Amino acid sequence: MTDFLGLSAEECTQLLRQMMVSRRFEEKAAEAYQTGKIGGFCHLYTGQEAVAVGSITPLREDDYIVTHYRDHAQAIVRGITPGAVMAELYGRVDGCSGGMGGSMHMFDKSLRFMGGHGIVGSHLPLAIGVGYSIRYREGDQAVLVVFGDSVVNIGAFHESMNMAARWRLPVIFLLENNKYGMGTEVSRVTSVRDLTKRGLAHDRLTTVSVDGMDVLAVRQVMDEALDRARTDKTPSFIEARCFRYMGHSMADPAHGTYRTKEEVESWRADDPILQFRARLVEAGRLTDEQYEDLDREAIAEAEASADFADASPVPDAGAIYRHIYSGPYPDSMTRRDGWREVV
Amino acid sequence: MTDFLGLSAEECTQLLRQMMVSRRFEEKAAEAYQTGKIGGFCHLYTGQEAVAVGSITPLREDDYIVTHYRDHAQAIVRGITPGAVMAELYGRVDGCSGGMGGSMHMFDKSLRFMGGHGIVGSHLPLAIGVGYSIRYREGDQAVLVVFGDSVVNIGAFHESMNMAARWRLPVIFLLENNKYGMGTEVSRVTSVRDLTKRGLAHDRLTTVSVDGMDVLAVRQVMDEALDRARTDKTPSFIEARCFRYMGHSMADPAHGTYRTKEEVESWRADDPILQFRARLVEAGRLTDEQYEDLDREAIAEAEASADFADASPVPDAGAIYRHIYSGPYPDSMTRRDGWREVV
Amino acid sequence: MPVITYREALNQALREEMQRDDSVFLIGEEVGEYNGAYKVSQGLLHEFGEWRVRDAPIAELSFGGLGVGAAMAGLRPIVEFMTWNFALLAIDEVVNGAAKMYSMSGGQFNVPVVFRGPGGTALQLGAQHSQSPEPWYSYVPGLKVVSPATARDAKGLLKSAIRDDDPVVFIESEIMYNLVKDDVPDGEYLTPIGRADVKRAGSDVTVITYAKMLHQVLAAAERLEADDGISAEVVDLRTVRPIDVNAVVASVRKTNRAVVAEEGWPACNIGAQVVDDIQREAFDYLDAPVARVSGLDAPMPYARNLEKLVVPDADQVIAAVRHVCGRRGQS
Amino acid sequence: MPVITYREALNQALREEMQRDDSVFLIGEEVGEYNGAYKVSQGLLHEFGEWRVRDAPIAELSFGGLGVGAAMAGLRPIVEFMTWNFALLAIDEVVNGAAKMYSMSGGQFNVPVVFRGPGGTALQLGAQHSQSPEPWYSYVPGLKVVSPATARDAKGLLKSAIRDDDPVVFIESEIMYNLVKDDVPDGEYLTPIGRADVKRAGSDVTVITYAKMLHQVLAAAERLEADDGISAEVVDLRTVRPIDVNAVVASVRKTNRAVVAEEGWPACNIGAQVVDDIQREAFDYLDAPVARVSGLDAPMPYARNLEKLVVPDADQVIAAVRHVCGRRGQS
Ligand SMILES: Cc1ncc(C[n+]2csc(CCOP(=O)(O)OP(=O)(O)O)c2C)c(N)n1
Ligand SMILES: Cc1ncc(C[n+]2csc(CCOP(=O)(O)OP(=O)(O)O)c2C)c(N)n1
Ligand SMILES: [Mg+2]
Ligand SMILES: [Mg+2]
Repeated sequence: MTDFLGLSAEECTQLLRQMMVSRRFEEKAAEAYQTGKIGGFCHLYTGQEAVAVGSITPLREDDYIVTHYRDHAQAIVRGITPGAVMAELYGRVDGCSGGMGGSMHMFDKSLRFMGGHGIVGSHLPLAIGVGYSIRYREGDQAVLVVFGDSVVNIGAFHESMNMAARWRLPVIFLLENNKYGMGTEVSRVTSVRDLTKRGLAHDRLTTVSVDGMDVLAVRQVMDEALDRARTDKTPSFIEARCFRYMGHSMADPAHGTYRTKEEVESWRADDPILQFRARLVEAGRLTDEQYEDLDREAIAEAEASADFADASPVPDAGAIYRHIYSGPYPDSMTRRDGWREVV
Repeated sequence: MTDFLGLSAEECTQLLRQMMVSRRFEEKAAEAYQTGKIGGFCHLYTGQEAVAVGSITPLREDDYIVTHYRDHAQAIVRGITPGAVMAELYGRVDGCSGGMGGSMHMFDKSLRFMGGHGIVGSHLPLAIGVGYSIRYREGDQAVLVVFGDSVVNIGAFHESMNMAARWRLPVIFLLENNKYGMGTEVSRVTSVRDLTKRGLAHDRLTTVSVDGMDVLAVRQVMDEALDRARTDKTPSFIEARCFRYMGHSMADPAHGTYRTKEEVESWRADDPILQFRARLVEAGRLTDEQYEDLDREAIAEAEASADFADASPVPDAGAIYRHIYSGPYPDSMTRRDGWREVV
Repeated sequence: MPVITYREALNQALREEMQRDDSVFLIGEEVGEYNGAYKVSQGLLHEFGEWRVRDAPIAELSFGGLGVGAAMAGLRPIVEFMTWNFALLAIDEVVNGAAKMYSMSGGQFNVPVVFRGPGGTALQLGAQHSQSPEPWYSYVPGLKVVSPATARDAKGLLKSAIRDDDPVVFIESEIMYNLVKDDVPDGEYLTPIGRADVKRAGSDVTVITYAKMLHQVLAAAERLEADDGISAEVVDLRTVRPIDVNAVVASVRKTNRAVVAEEGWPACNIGAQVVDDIQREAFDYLDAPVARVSGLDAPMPYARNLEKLVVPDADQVIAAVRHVCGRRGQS
Repeated sequence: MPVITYREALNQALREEMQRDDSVFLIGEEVGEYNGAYKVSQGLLHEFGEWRVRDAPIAELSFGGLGVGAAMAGLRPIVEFMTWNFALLAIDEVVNGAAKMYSMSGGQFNVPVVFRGPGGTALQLGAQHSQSPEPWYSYVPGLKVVSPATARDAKGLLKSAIRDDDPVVFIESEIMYNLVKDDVPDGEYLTPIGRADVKRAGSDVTVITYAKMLHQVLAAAERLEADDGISAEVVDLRTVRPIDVNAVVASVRKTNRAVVAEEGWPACNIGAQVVDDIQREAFDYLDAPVARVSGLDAPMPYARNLEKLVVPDADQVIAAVRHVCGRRGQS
């Protein structure tokens, strides 16, 4: 891939930049979590940036994304502003879900970013529904659905792939195999060593495994998958082998309980950002100064996102009932617990 | 298999006999359904007898069976008396589930016949639970779990196989592929033509397809699967290709809507009973008179089962609450609808 | 007005809405080639083709979720569960998905999906196939739960459900498909979700009910009038989430006595909620405690004689009404 | 008596029962090597080995069903759901499997399984991770549903649940694991399932509650005593199926006023059923309608300020008690 998939230097810098912004954003989020600005669960993406950037940047504007709870980077790469993502983490009205969703539930309808879902595996059926709608309308868009390694053992994975393959739905199943589902190394609970074997259960499904630390490698398999989705309407199953540097969520240590410091460090040696930076420098496409500038910008963007979030107001009490039903909230329901004024 | 798997003439006659009893039993059940003696759903096994007889007869007494709602023949082959099965269909106290279960829910604890379950796929998890208990106690029994082709598309199938293969549970997954799940030809809703490919998603799972109209062929693959279960503790996935002659249930016609008369007839030409009879006759192991005698006996047994059922009383009202909890039924619950006397 | 069956009413509603709006489609087991396990979708595959009438594999969780995803993408899916018993496999997509999406996304993704199919008991289908799912869904904010008792309401409410911008759980009945027949207006009409309907006017007692049980209640009311001279007002909830509390309370304030009758199990059910609403909003009008009639607190036995005891009927309604009317007023 | 946390109490119950009876085993996500997502199973893998403390794949439906099957084969499985939110994926095995097996098999296969894990809200976990599952299970005959509020009850009830011959749904709380600490007797004891406990004696009003909400109710009772001179009796249900109706009714007959407080959504919930039981069995003793406090009828918002409004607390209990005590008696 010495030709950088035909991407210009500018385009390559964009990929790098997006990974860097995601990284700095997550660092800022970690900090804000420690100071109590962010609550609940908070799952960071640090280390996996090449997967989000490699898979989301080749999408068209009219393609769709459905993802799991580890969704900050994907939201940002898709184009939700870091400010709107951070404001969501802060639970503020300018959050991309109005402060109603939080870390696990980022949404942006205008960008066809269909969430952020918290029940493992449950968003794969949503994704085939979106895929169904594309075929229904005879469009040529695709749906990217992102999930973790623990999902290969849950029923929805199997059921959804069956329908996608049977009806030729343009769905790209992207498995972020970061080796662990919470504290469980995937092979401890999985009957196959090679997760791509799960693809053998379906005809008409193209399965491929890719180095998820290499942004161009991910992009290349995505290009191919998108082509199949648009042209043949067949689904793809991509395993991106990657690693999360941090604990599962803010409550979980990066290493020490279920994985060693050495393992984390060995993956860090392949860091997707440093790796791609080196390649660009080597090819004369990037200078060290440019990299430093990019990093300063990324830090500034993360800082600005926090300032933006901080300045945004909390939702008013009326938000509780505002979007449960499209019509007015039936007053007979709210009368049932009338001890506080929220309507 | 000219050596009949080493089975004696007597043993072969037993296999034939069991198929014939099952067949005549179902015919009697159909008749009783028409006259209103049997209610609810009633799924007949006619045509698939070689699968039940080939798979259940090689089990040891201490092995287990978990099956789906098409369970009459399996119950009888396992050793529940036709009378107890028919009484269950009649909803009488001498039914093998005391009249509480009905057609879909045959149980016999003493025979380790663990039901008769009505939610498609939901009994596969039960079966791995039984398999788990065997490993837990370091036994060498096996669990036979029987299900239909529609099950290959449901999540529980995938989840259960994963655990069985991962933990080496002695579970034999027996797929009765009779080509249709209700009115749906399996390939219409399934992403693979060859259902055994579903087995490729798991290491340590042995997958095999067998002619389900041939009782000895079924028995042979079962012998092998049992051996693996007892010795290696590995699960097996067996596809038995077969056909149901009747409609899905009593409400569904045998042919005309989703399958043709010709298709039904072409399978009938391979009838498991006639086929095996011919083989035994050819090998000099059975005479036509013996066959006629067997048939007379089978008819008599079916008739007797109906007489037995007819003579059995209906359950008393107390049965409603008797076995919901092991202890006494909390009276605060029954006070909530006190308009009829049942306790 | 033509008299048609409950099944035919549903079929008309589906057909009319699919003709009117090409974003409406139907997915479920056997809905297409087989024309529906209970023939509710008769003729629709032929008329609309396979993308709009889709035979699904047995995978309730995922085709339920497919409906939610398609709705998020702007279609109006109707997900048929062959029966609601099987929908327990899909309840995560209904509750954690459909019901919460609009709120969780800050008002971006409403989910105009209808989940429908028969619920309740039929005839000797046994424990796993005989249960009333209404309370499970009625507990959940974000859902609407509808369960009509007449062909007329079935048609008008299904059309409303399909046009509704939020997820609607729509519970029919195997028994009613054929047996319930009544007048249905010619031409198009909609029946509003969330409104109860007084199916029989009366002055001595209010009997609140819905779905199949309505027919037992109406029979009971006739017998009570004839045998006891008791005039029962019968309120058919039609929608069990949200309950039309105003209509219930208005009737009870008039009659001062109430019975709630439903087919499901007795605890934490629709009737319990109705009792709560009545005692909260009409306490001083009540001359007697509200009585409840329900199915017995038992998994459904297969044996016909036991099933008959477990499923409530007009006799229990009569007993309950006599009981509440037998008490002297307090005031 | 040693003061221990709710978590430690559960851990002790698990350990003691596993030591006592080698047919007891634990299965769930992260229960082994990780010692439990919330550390309830701390140390158990080490002590009992992997067949008795089994880390499961993310497959709630099937490891839930595994528990049912293993129980049918004579073991006593404890199925841990990391939280009850995920258990919706497994509810079919709980309802159509565990709850019905004994009845459906004519009394042959009872199912001694415990399904346990935390339920209710924690802190800003958002819509999909903040819900109270009790009503879904309390509707279902064949199940028992337990939700203790103190460390002492948690230990005694979990031990009873494990020894129970029927399926028990056991609902804990992320928040209580750490924050609730109280005296636990030395040595072995069992707390009976199905019995409420008067956690505070009083004479003016009965407040019925359970689980985490108990602590809000007790705080409210103190403030009511101090500020209003109202003496509230607090009845902790502990088991929500079957409800200890006798204990509830006895208290209400004494105080003549009642409030039911719970964390879940308001419709068709535990409180609605308690109201129904009270008005049916203590109607003539009631001086005012029973008031209910609950979570608001909304998917849980993430924003902290809104979450605080949705989750009920002592303030609402106080308002409700003042309301029911403000009314003059009728009799
Ligand atoms: C159905 C369900 N079960 C359990 C959980 C709790 N849980 C949240 S994340 C997680 C692990 C997911 O791991 P993986 O899919 O590999 O994604 P990763 O966190 O590694 O990105 C678990 C068990 C859940 N959210 N949903
Ligand atoms: C989860 C679930 N969905 C739907 C049904 C309704 N149903 C009963 S049997 C059946 C078809 C099953 O076909 P198959 O598994 O091939 O078994 P066969 O009837 O051919 O023996 C269906 C859809 C059910 N019982 N459970
Ligand atoms: Mg992972
Ligand atoms: Mg079949």
